[in-house]
Amino acid sequence: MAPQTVSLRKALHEWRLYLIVLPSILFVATFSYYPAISAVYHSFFEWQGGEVKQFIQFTNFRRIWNDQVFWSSFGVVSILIAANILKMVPSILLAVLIHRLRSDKWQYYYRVLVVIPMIVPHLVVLFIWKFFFDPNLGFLNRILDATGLKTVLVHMDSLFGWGVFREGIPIAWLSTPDLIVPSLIIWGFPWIGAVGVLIYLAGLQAIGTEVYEAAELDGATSWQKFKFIEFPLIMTQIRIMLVLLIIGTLQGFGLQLLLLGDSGGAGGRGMVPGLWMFNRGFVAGEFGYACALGMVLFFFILFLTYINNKYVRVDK
Amino acid sequence: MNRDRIMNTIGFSLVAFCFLWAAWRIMDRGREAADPDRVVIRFAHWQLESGIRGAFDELIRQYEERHPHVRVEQMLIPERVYSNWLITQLVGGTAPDLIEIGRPMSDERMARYFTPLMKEVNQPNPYNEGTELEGLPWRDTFVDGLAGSPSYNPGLLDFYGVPTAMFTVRLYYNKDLYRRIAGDRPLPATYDELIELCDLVHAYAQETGEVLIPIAGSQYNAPMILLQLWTSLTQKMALELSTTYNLILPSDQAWMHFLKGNWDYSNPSVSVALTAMREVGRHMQSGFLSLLRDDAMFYFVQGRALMTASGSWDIGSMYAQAPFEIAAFPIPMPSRNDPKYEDYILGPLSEAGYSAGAAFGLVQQSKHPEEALDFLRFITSQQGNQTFSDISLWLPSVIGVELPEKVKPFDLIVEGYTGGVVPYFGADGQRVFRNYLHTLLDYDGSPGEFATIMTERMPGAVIEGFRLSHAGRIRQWRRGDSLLGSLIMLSESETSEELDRVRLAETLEAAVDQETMMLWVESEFETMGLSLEY
Amino acid sequence: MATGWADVGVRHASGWESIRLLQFSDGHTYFENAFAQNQSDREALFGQAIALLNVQPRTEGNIQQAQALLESLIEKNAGDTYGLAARFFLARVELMHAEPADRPRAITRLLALADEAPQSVWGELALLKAAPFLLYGNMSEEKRREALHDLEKRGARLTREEIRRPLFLTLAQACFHYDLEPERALSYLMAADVDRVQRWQRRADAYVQIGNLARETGDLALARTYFQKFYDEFPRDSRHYMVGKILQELPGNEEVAP
Amino acid sequence: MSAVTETVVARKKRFVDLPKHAIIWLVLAMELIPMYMMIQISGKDNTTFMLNPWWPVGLREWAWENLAFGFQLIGPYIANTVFVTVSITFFSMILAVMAAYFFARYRMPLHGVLWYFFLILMLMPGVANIVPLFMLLKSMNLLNTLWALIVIGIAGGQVFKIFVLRNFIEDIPRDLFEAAQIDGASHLQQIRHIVLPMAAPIIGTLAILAFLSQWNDFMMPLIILRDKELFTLGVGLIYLDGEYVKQWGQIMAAFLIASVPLFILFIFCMKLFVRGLAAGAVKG
Repeated sequence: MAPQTVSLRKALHEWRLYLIVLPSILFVATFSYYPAISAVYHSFFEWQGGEVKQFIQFTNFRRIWNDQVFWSSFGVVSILIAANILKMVPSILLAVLIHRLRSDKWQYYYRVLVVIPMIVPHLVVLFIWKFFFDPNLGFLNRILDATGLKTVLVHMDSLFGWGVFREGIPIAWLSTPDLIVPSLIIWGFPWIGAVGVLIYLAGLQAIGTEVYEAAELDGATSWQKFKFIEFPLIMTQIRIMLVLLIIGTLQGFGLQLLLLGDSGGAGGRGMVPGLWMFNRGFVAGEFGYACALGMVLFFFILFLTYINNKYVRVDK
Repeated sequence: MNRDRIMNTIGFSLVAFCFLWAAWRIMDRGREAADPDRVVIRFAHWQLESGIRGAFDELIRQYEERHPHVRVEQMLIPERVYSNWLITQLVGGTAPDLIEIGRPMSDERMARYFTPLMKEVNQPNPYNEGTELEGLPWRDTFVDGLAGSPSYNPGLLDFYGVPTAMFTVRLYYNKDLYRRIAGDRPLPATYDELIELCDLVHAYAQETGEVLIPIAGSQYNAPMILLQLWTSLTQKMALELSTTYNLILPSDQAWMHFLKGNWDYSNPSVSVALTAMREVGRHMQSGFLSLLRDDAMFYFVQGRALMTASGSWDIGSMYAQAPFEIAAFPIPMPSRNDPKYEDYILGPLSEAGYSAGAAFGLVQQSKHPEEALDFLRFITSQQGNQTFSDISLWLPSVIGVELPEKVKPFDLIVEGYTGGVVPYFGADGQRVFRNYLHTLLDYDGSPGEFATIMTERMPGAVIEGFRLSHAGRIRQWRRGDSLLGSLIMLSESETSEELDRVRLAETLEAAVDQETMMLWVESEFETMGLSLEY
Repeated sequence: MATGWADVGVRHASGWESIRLLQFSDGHTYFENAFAQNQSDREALFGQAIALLNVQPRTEGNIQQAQALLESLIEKNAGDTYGLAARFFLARVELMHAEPADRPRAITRLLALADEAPQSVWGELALLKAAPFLLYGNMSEEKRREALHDLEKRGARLTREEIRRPLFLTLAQACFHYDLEPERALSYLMAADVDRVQRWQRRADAYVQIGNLARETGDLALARTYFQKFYDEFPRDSRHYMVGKILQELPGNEEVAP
Repeated sequence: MSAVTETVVARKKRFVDLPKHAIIWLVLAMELIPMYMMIQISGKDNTTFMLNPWWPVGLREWAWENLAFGFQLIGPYIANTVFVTVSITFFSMILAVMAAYFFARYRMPLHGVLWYFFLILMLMPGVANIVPLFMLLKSMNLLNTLWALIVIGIAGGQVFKIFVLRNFIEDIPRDLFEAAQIDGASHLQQIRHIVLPMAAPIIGTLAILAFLSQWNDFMMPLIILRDKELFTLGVGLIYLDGEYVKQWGQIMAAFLIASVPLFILFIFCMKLFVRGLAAGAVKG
């Protein structure tokens, strides 16, 4: 239930409550806000990261207005956001499946198994995925060849005229413009976010076993069980993950930088706002302009979360 | 219930125990006081290859033997985080005494944190006694005379680094595989012979059914070959375009000619270069543009590729990793007396102008500058650099150092010509070039398709490049005014020496190029009706 | 041994040294304190203004304050070295630092200073720094030649080689950038090389340029001397081998390096 | 139910779940490939690895020297990492729970302002460079100390934890709190006796996530720490990433050793967070 509103008079009496939130605010204000504010400050400067800075008011922001690469990068990132939203489904399904298991023992073992992949450092995961996409030795091309899917793709290619899949030529996933966004989407198959699964499981935890028995009595199918019992309960968790996902995808560029390099890969198809900020800062050396790009991106995300809070109201 | 209770207590106590053990370990370490009378020098660099670490360890051992009261500590920082690490150590005042320089750093920061070495480099290096370099000023004992960057900083008109190595690029090849494929056929000396060799590899692969490719490429080392083809095949074009009679066409003048239409992507030498680039690209594994440096290395070391391009910095790693015999030879370029190419190419690219690298700067905040400098003199003495080169298998930076057998093919090519045009200008030019290289090198790509896209997209990127460099020149010029004022007053004060007068003269001469270039770009843009403002 | 240009003792060498090492805020504070101790110390005032041009972050306020300081120097005594220096830097501020820059006015100020104080270092510098603006920009070729001729005359009268040499290098650059006849560029380069170009990169360029220009204008002996000079002094230049080849092909070659 | 029918029902119940188990195992198998690769590669040197990258090597040819190399390289750093990671996880959870309680339970004046104070930080893009943070640490002369890492770790993780915890605390039935208030429990006691047990699953999850992200972090330690004895695991591991012809066997072995402590703690702590407290609260 929503927090209990407290009148000013009562608040004065309950001042000790502020002490509870104070330590967290202090830590965040000093060690997170201070560097963030320096980015806002520098977005009004022509600055190369060193001591030399030139106050240029809003020139950076005027330049952004006609920066084609930046605005077109929002197109790519919105496709990725849509795909990431769909990629939430496997995590939800896995959480529900684990939750519905009868034996608590197995539920516990699976919970541990879900977390284990998170122990493995990022470098190892990247190494595996690089092999996955490698045109000549890669796993993906081998599976496609072995399962005959390759010939299907080549056939469809000639049908629709994509001009991408060709007989006898290994598919260069990361250096053919049309295949870059699909590769970014395939990345991470089977798309299990251990964080998501754990948070959904924690949410499902609150459903007592008696609720399921009641549903089974009046013959609810598994889909109805999900629709009426499980889904409403984890709706808030899904909303949290949705917000985090949108922010993460909009700001993120680590994956693109590693797979495609700082210029966004063939045809610049992999260019996302975050990567353009990185390119302007660290490649072209225009740190002031990169900070300004960061500010525009920040207001864009703030606007999105504001809408999300306003219109995606979840009635409990 | 009690089984859970037990498991909980075990879990809880385990966490508590580890925490206490860790806390105790940290507390007691604090008590080990550092040995007061021994001088500790730290030096940091980003060359993590094992050969380099081993070479510096050996030099440290020898140095500590001769100076028992000094202890030297080598700090290795991965290249990926080096810039961040360096800035924060300098700003934080916790920087080691000697730091490898060479990564982009503003002149202001260099002047504030590093020590100018003008006086030191003009004195002889005591560790060169008994060699032919004895008595020579330290700077003249280096192959490049400390003339280039990062050793000499033209903005600050002073020396800020002492180099330990030179770097060149060659084609490594798998000797055993070469013998199997081409018997005792001589190594390819020209571009056409290289292509013939590649065809031989394909034929051999067909015959034996082995999965084999001629050249292992990646977005890191394929450009080493492709860009060299472009710069070689545009040599004559560059000389014709150059109006300054000094046999060189700087990149910004070359691309100003492009904007003015004096050359474009249909120019014969450009189309010949593009055709050659595509032809070589077809002999690399498909999709190589998306592969990283260690993918290509993996291909070659796994024996799936006959050759791969890389630098002299990789000799140690290559010999350590390759389970077969390897060697290297210069990347073959089109020959100057071949009718197909003689109108475009002058000859092999000269490496005489290369400057030495892996240079170390002395930090101002160092507590033991004298000892640090002495260590630097030791490792860049002829004998010190010889040890370094023998163990690390890197090209030496000091004159008279014997090249180990494996390093010989990487020796500098001095009999050569100046390069032609670079295929892009500025950060945006590089991005556009990289983004559309696939239209040249892909299976169904072609020089024509690449030329059309470049003609359409490159002008905008080049203009952006000129805007950025113009803003940079204005910043440089504004700084120059204060510098000029100070130099005149310094050359005027009683304590002024010859050095101040030399610096004043050099600044006035350097300003000529900056000012005339800036005004020339402005007037050219004006005549073309383009604006230099954003 | 002071060059004796500014004919006045310099007392704040360490302040100027920090400006030379681009530590502008340290330099500014140094001169500010020096001025605070002695209000009539014109050198301290001048130092403050020079540092202010580049104290970071650059703001319009700093630039205006620097202009005010320079103007106050001129009011007190326009004739002495600091007065002239102030006039020179005021023009420079108008040329490059102020927003918006007013180049025509700045150039007239520089030329006026060059005419009124031709002997002083600031007068000679004014001419040098005005030269590129008189030569570049879209003007008729005839007007450009006129400017070249005038600058050539005034350049010859400059007493300080550190200033005369860059002026002639500028004239040569203009000839190259606007494709004027090689003889003219050659004469300017020879005038610049009368007392050895200081920067080795610029010197290597000059020798090769003189060699090529001499070859084109038919003076083969001059071409050989300068190519040989380059060949002997710059073994580590990427053009070394090419120049060796040219020396071989030059007709009438006695015994020569390669 | 009598013993006999009980087993029949149990057996039937187990079969019903079989398809679920199958799907879960398939998905988990794919997710565990990296783990499998890490273990099997750590037993190979580069040449054997290149010949067969995918299938494990028999115990006889297992390259034990890789493990020895790994331990020798990062062994000394484990103590520092445990100290830093445990402190960060512990303190950041306490602060986050308290802050989330503040936002979830009451709408005090300034509630909106403070909430957006936290929310905005989450939206700030990461281009805010490291230098201002480093200058701050220098001014507090925290540089080259483990405390600097702890402080940044606590601040860094707050926003996400508060954002997630708030929703969970809002789900706790209000009457539990009112009952406690009637008995005169202070806010801290209410947190201790109601919030902790009720939101245990999510607190456990967030603690694990915090522990993990801190365990392998290398950027901050590398920049803040200078003396070798203070280095954490992340810094030790990054040195293996430098060479261009990578010794994958050694890298994987070092990562394996770095993950062992995590693995052990999981076996116990998972129990601690998931089963213990949760069971109590729901039944009680």
